[in-house]
Amino acid sequence: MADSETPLLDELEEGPWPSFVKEMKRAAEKNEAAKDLLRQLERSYVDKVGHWKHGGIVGVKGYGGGVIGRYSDLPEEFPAVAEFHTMRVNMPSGWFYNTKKLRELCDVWDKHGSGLTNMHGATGDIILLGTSTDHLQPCFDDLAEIGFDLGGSGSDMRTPSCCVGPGRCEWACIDTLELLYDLTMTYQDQLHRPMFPYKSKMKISGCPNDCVAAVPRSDIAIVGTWRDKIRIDPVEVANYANDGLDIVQEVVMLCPTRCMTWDGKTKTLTIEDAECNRCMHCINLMPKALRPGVERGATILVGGKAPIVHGALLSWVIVPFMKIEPPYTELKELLDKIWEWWDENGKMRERLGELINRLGMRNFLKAVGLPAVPQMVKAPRANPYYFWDPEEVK
Amino acid sequence: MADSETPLLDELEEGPWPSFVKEMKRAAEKNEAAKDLLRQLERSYVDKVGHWKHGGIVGVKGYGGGVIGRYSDLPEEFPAVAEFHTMRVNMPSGWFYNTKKLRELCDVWDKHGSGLTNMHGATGDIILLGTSTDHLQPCFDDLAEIGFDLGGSGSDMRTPSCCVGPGRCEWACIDTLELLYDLTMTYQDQLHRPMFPYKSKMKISGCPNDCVAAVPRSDIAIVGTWRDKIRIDPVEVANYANDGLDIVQEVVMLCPTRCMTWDGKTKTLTIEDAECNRCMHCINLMPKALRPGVERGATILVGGKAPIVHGALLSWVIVPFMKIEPPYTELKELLDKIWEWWDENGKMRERLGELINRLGMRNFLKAVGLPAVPQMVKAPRANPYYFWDPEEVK
Amino acid sequence: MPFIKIDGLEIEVDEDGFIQEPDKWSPEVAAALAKSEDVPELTEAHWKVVNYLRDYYQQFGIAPMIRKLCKDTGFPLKEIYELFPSGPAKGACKIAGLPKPTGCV
Amino acid sequence: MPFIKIDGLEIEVDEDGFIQEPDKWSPEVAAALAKSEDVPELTEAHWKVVNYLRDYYQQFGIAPMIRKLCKDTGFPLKEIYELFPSGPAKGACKIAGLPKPTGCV
Amino acid sequence: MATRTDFGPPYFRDMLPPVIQKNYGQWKYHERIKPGLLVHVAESGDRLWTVRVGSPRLVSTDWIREVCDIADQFCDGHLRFTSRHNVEFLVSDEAKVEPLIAYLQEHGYPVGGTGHAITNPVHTQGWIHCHTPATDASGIVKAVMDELYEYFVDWKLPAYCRVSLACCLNMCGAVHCSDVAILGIHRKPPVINHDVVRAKCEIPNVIAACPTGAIRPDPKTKSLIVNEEKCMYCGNCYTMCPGMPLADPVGDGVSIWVGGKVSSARTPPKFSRLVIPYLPNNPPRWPETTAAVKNIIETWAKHARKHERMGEWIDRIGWERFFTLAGIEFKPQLIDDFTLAPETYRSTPTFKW
Amino acid sequence: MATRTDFGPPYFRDMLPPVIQKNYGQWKYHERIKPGLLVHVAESGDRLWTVRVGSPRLVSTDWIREVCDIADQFCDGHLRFTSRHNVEFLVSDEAKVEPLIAYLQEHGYPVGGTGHAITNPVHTQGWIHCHTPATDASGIVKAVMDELYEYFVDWKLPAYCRVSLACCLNMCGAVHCSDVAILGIHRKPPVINHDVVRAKCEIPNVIAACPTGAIRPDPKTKSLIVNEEKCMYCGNCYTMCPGMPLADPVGDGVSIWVGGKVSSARTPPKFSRLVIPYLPNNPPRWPETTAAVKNIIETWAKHARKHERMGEWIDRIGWERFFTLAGIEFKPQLIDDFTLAPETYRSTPTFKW
Ligand code: SRM
Ligand code: SRM
Ligand code: SRM
Ligand code: SRM
Ligand code: SF4
Ligand code: SF4
Ligand code: SF4
Ligand code: SF4
Ligand code: SF4
Ligand code: SF4
Ligand code: SF4
Ligand code: SF4
Repeated sequence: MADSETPLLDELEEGPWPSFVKEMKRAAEKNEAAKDLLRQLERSYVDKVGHWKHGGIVGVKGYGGGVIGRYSDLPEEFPAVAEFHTMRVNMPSGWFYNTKKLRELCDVWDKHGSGLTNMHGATGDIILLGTSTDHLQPCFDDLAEIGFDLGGSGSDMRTPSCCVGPGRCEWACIDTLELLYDLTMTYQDQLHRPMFPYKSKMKISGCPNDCVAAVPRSDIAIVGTWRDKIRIDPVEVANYANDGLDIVQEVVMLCPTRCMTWDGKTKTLTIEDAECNRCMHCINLMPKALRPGVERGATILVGGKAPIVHGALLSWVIVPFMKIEPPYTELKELLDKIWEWWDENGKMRERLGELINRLGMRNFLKAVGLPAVPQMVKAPRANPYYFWDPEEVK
Repeated sequence: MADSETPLLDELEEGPWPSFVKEMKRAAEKNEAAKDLLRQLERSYVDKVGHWKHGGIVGVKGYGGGVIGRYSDLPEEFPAVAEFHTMRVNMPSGWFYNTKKLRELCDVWDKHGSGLTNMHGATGDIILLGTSTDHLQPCFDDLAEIGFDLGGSGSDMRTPSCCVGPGRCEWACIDTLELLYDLTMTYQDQLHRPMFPYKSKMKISGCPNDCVAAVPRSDIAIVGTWRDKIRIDPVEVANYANDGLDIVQEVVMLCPTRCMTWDGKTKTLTIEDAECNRCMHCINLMPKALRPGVERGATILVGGKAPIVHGALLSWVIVPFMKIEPPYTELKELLDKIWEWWDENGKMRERLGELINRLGMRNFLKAVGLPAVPQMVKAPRANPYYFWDPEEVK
Repeated sequence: MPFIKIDGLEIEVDEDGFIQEPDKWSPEVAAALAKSEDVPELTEAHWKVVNYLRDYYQQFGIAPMIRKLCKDTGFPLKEIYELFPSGPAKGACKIAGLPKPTGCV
Repeated sequence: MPFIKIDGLEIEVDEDGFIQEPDKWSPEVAAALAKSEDVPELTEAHWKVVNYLRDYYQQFGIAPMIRKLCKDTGFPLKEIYELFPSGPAKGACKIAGLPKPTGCV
Repeated sequence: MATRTDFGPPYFRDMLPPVIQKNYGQWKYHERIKPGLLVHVAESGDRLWTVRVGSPRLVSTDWIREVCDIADQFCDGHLRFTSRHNVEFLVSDEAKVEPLIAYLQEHGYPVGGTGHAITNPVHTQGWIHCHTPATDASGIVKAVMDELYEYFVDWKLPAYCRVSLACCLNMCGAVHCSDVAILGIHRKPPVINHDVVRAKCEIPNVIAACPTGAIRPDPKTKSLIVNEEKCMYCGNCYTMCPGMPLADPVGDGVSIWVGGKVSSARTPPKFSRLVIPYLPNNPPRWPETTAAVKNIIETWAKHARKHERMGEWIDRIGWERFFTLAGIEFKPQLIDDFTLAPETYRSTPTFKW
Repeated sequence: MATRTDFGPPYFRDMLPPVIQKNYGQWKYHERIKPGLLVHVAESGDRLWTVRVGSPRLVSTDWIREVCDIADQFCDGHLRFTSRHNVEFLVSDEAKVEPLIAYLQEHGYPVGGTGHAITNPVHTQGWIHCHTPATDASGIVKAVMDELYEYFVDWKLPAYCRVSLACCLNMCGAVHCSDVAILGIHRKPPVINHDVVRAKCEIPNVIAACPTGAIRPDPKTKSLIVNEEKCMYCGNCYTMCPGMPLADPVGDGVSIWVGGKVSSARTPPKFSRLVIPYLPNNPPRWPETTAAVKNIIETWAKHARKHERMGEWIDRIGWERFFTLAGIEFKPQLIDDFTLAPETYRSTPTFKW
């Protein structure tokens, strides 16, 4: 080990958690770029700064995004990563794979790139980490061959993602997987050819547990819910109680609306349905006994994002409940109106939520044709600075 | 009644609540200005707009404030209120009076003004409603004779006020009345000769019940509290329980920190003192049994105000605990530093809270020499936009 | 509208005695206004304040804040009140022919 | 730094092929850059876009937003991609000699 | 003769009744005997009875003298006013308590306002003395209190309930933290008088005064232009400049706010929040306003738990539910769009129908 | 040859194992059998076992092939990845479940991450591939997860706990709503290279990019000036302009944020909040950072009630108490001074010591 080129990184091969350094070394055995990546990273560990140049803009024909250009700032020392672009490849709904497809993907990537990937990127794409400019188009062509298209980057609709939903989850109130596929296909143009003021993200969760972090991480969040009442199987409730679940402490007391009562003697759970806000907590604890209602649809929230430029935002309810069924016309009409308004009014690098803040929720709602309802707010305004349409003031 | 000049106002003589119209009529019997005021008000009730001109700047010698100039915009119709200025007269601490003083005041006002007053104004002053320009100085002189001075107006320290405190309340953790008098006397200059960027209000409450609304209504709020533990008289606690107070529902369950336990069998109440936030609720319900601790002082909060210009603010904790004892040196030093910083940095019509928001709490705290402590915040920041002193970054 | 008379000239003032047409201000007008503000005579010190106020207003379109006035003229507030018993706003600004200070009262 | 050669002249470009000295841009440079972007020939339509971009940049110091580009040139985005297969940012801006678009990728 | 200045208010100690002088700071506990009557007991065993009565606040000197007569008769000449404009008669002789109350009731003084009651609304000048009002103050307060009278003189409410009124956005009534607030509002932008602006206004200050940046200078007229789309009629420009009035019989009116509180008991202070953006000015009794206030208070009284203030109740049930229970229609104006707006938006699919 | 475009991702239905094809949308309930093992039961009675394993996310094609081998052997060639980068083996044959787990454990795959555990940290590129990082991503994650390993493979926590990392303020790791977030930060303003700014930057866009308005044009140099007093090192200008780098071995490092959550279970989503403003970059194992994260998690685990997420626990006990219990010093940087700052200030004298 004394003569290792990467003494610092080598330390990260130790320990129980699987090691990315091992992975890099594995790739480095077959690939020069992977090897130089490892060496350059070691250099960063010594210098405590990154060694990539600013920016990079490369791509494939007909697409305005999907590839992140990257160049080493030490190309002499690490020539194999002088060019080291990543490709964002659109994953299948719910990140479901069969091994055949995955192996094909590996073969393409071994042929054209570093052999290193992220499974997956934080937005959800398959990230193919590192190739040179002249490999981009051939790599894309080979990917196309096996049925993989690029995802989003730049000022476009970003690769949307969704939770596992009806694929494996009993709580999915909407068909997240199918909806995701349909929207992805409908909006290929928006995905591949940036034309918005900035990025626009969309995520779809099947229920308020939000396993794909739609509320904080997407400009447009579609979250499944129901409008009727929780279905209760009283026998199973009693079973949970008998099996040791402390229904009062763990369920009733943690219900945010305190709309449940537990009769310890008869082992009966009652829900005052009108007061339930469908937070999922009780269902989460007793999946065998409680289930979402049957009148299902989604809440639409918009505006979520990270802190650049004006601070992080969670997304905000704009449609409390919408039926979500193919061909998803109502939803798509809304999406079109939202993007249209944003695209028309947004400044460069202004996310949807920031634009709503700048122009006012009232203008947004009017533009997209949605009525104001109390479900949109935690609380009404506390300041008296509000507007009237001159029409309203006789 | 058919020929009443004020048919609309007359309707407000009816009903169980004491009628200001009756009062106006009473004054009108002796005083022309009061009479024209009544007639002009009736006119407003018909027109649905006020009938006072904009602004007005009048005063008495040596003072920059204390009088609000006012002129009718219908002086021909209501000549007796062509000039109708109000004088703000500094009330005694806690609004305590003896009848002798009050009668003297009435005599002065009958001599010089309309005979109408507000007991008291929303800031706390005695408002003498309506006199003419040439009566101002004589009225002031006569007031001085009986020991009444003017309060604040304009960009000065406004007349500070305080709750009844040790005068009649067992919970007063500081001597609100004496402190108010001392501060008022110390800051006569600031009160009478406007020199700040805008108004500055100060209110003093003896405990967190805040009976003088210091937290929302003053730039500088001084609120009594204690640092040790609530004193419990267990016998009296049991008495309350026996008398029908539902200690679990009404006390324990409403304690915000849930730091109390009630043993129904032994009728014992226990408080986990370290977790108590001194909200007063339990004390409020059982004044005979529970009392504030003995290590007393005040929390200082700053920045409260109404919505002009940048929105209403509640005041914010800047000193969690300060001993408040004559000669109040620590407090006065802090007040001086606060005003100095505000006066130096504030824009025209920028209240203290708005300036803190504009320049940042950190700059304010540094300028007035206060350490950052968790008691100042409900929660730490959620955005990553923070500053470092270059010194700190080696 | 009330008037003040200077050398036969009538100058309109508002109820509070502030002149209505700023252009008509002159040192004579100032002297006349001074009387209504308990300033029997405009001394050099008075003029220092008055001129400062006028210059400032000319330049910025607003009256200076009091702290600035004191700093820039070198008169502590106390002295300003000695010079102008009705204070900088009602007294000095009026004499200097500035618009009536509005806002916070 | 890489170069492109036009009529013997060497013009510095960055790794992405964007010219480094904006002053050196000329129609010939544009033609040379076009080749690297799969634009065999600069037609009138291409020039319309290129000139628009240059004018806009001259005036505002920034590249226009895509929506504006489409509106103002009258080319729907689809056609822009037909004209410049690598798109408005990487293709058209490069040929127009604008700075490399940064920010959001 | 140089005027004496800066001598300050009368010293309060000279005003205190002997029982307070003696037991100053030595109070031990108090009891609420019945509405309007408190007794405070000192460590020494001394007792002080307080009888609280409502006042119209706008009073004549004769009224003050009348109250003084009463204080002379029952309180050895001692009384005080409260932070909400009520009068408190300070009685040290138990024998005088009931006669005082009887006397007061007989003479039309509302005895009450203590404990779980509605007390005197803090309010403002309105058309009586101010130049910026969008409504009257005393008139509405009188109309509302006639309607709420029973809640002043009796204990019928689950908790404290503070009603306040301010006649314009300056909020002198400090309504921003009241259980129920009545706030005068304008709904039309200022009508500019350019001559006045030119002659009388400090233009930079007027521009700076606008919270939404709706005002800009107009070099042509040497006056100002208001972008009416950005104006939310706060009246702040008018405060700074007489040339920009916005009072208007049709535009002006009243808005209703609920759920604020001041004390830190149980929960920290809260802002009041808009629930009815506009009701017409309808003097002399503002029936729409009085009905709205009464409805809100009675809805709360019906549904809240004991000791649960308006805002605490709403926090528990949720604002969605408040609107259903109170039968109030939710209007677009209720959705915030000022500087801290995002903090009021709902960021979760959990809510009630 | 025109390239085919816009054909989209592979259709997911082609990827589903037969048991899902059959029971799609017909799942009835699930059980958490043990850490890393779930079973979902369909209305039809069919069962699907899921075995979850942690992945380093940055993986080689060989690793993917290896995982495929396992899926072929135990899952008829079916697997999926999760929204937090774990691998899930989808088993429809009960007999293969335990052998699969045994195989995985034997080969060093961490089986776990389900239920009340710490799962895979969402994270980012860091020094591996990004141009704006203030720290590395994969390295810290590895170091932290080595330390927290037991909490991944076992159920030792009161509730879910999501740890995330982002290497700069762009927050690609979307750390803003994590129970514990590790965020790379710069602490020095950009060092301007005027030549680069002039030649390569869209100056108006750079100016607009600065959240605090710290940048203004410099007509003299035709470049830019940064008001360093207003710069809080967000790096947004650098994103827009290569002439303004701010990475620096001394300035850069890590900050720690706590109390965020995403789900709406019980309480709405919450933002994470700053508790440690700076820890040094100390590769390869960032001991200060790993220790801080572990301390916070273990403090929570010790004091929280069952099902109480980090932020829920802190809301109950108060932030003052969090700092005492975790033994973390409160620093001035923790006090907000950005646009919504007043919402974080305490407006009540009620707090804990
Ligand atoms: C690859 C990825 C991180 C990863 O390792 O997984 C990533 C990488 C970058 N992100 Fe990101 N972001 C990635 C997911 C995110 C997410 C998470 C998400 O999508 O759920 C966020 C937070 C959510 C959001 O969008 O608000 C995110 C918020 C940003 C931002 C800040 C945006 C904002 O409005 O606050 C920037 C800055 C920018 O756009 O200039 C940014 C910019 C970048 C850039 C392009 C750097 C830059 O300034 O130009 C990074 C390129 C790194 C590289 O060289 O490869 N990235 N970025 C993620 C995309 C992979 C994928 O497609 O699956
Ligand atoms: C008389 C009084 C109302 C009353 O009927 O009681 C009053 C009356 C006026 N207030 Fe006030 N304010 C009065 C207490 C308040 C309070 C309550 C308090 O002090 O607790 C507030 C809210 C607290 C605060 O200061 O933030 C208050 C906030 C304002 C404001 C808005 C200040 C802000 O920063 O938001 C203005 C507007 C201004 O200063 O230009 C204002 C302005 C005014 C003016 C001077 C009108 C103006 O714009 O020039 C009013 C003069 C009315 C008149 O002609 O008599 N008044 N004003 C109160 C003073 C009586 C007294 O001295 O006791
Ligand atoms: C006389 C007065 C102080 C003064 O210096 O004038 C006063 C006096 C007392 N207050 Fe108060 N409060 C007075 C204004 C206030 C205010 C200010 C306001 O309303 O503008 C508040 C804050 C109101 C709010 O939160 O919006 C106030 C919130 C309290 C509270 C907390 C109530 C709560 O549960 O939120 C208590 C405790 C209690 O009564 O349980 C309290 C308790 C008391 C006690 C019991 C204190 C005592 O031991 O003597 C006094 C009799 C209360 C009663 O009315 O039954 N006092 N009290 C004020 C009477 C106003 C009036 O005429 O109605
Ligand atoms: C597989 C996955 C969805 C996917 O499409 O990939 C998933 C799957 C399940 N989630 Fe989730 N969640 C997944 C990410 C999330 C996320 C997103 C995230 O962490 O970024 C959240 C929001 C986390 C947060 O609030 O910060 C999430 C919050 C939940 C919750 C709410 C937990 C809470 O009390 O706050 C539940 C309900 C429960 O488990 O009690 C839940 C429940 C479930 C169930 C039980 C749903 C079901 O019936 O199948 C699944 C197994 C849970 C388990 O891990 O024990 N899932 N779940 C994701 C696994 C990530 C991983 O590898 O660890
Ligand atoms: S979000 Fe809901 S439906 Fe989707 S996987 Fe999570 S728990 Fe299931
Ligand atoms: S879903 Fe949530 S709100 Fe509804 S009953 Fe269950 S725990 Fe209560
Ligand atoms: S604030 Fe406290 S001390 Fe003062 S009167 Fe009210 S309850 Fe008593
Ligand atoms: S004062 Fe408040 S926090 Fe303290 S024990 Fe009493 S009710 Fe609880
Ligand atoms: S609230 Fe407005 S209108 Fe009413 S007194 Fe105050 S400033 Fe005047
Ligand atoms: S009324 Fe208010 S918002 Fe409208 S222009 Fe005047 S200051 Fe601006
Ligand atoms: S968080 Fe910042 S440094 Fe890390 S990948 Fe995203 S943009 Fe790059
Ligand atoms: S680092 Fe951020 S705050 Fe500093 S100058 Fe650049 S954009 Fe502005």
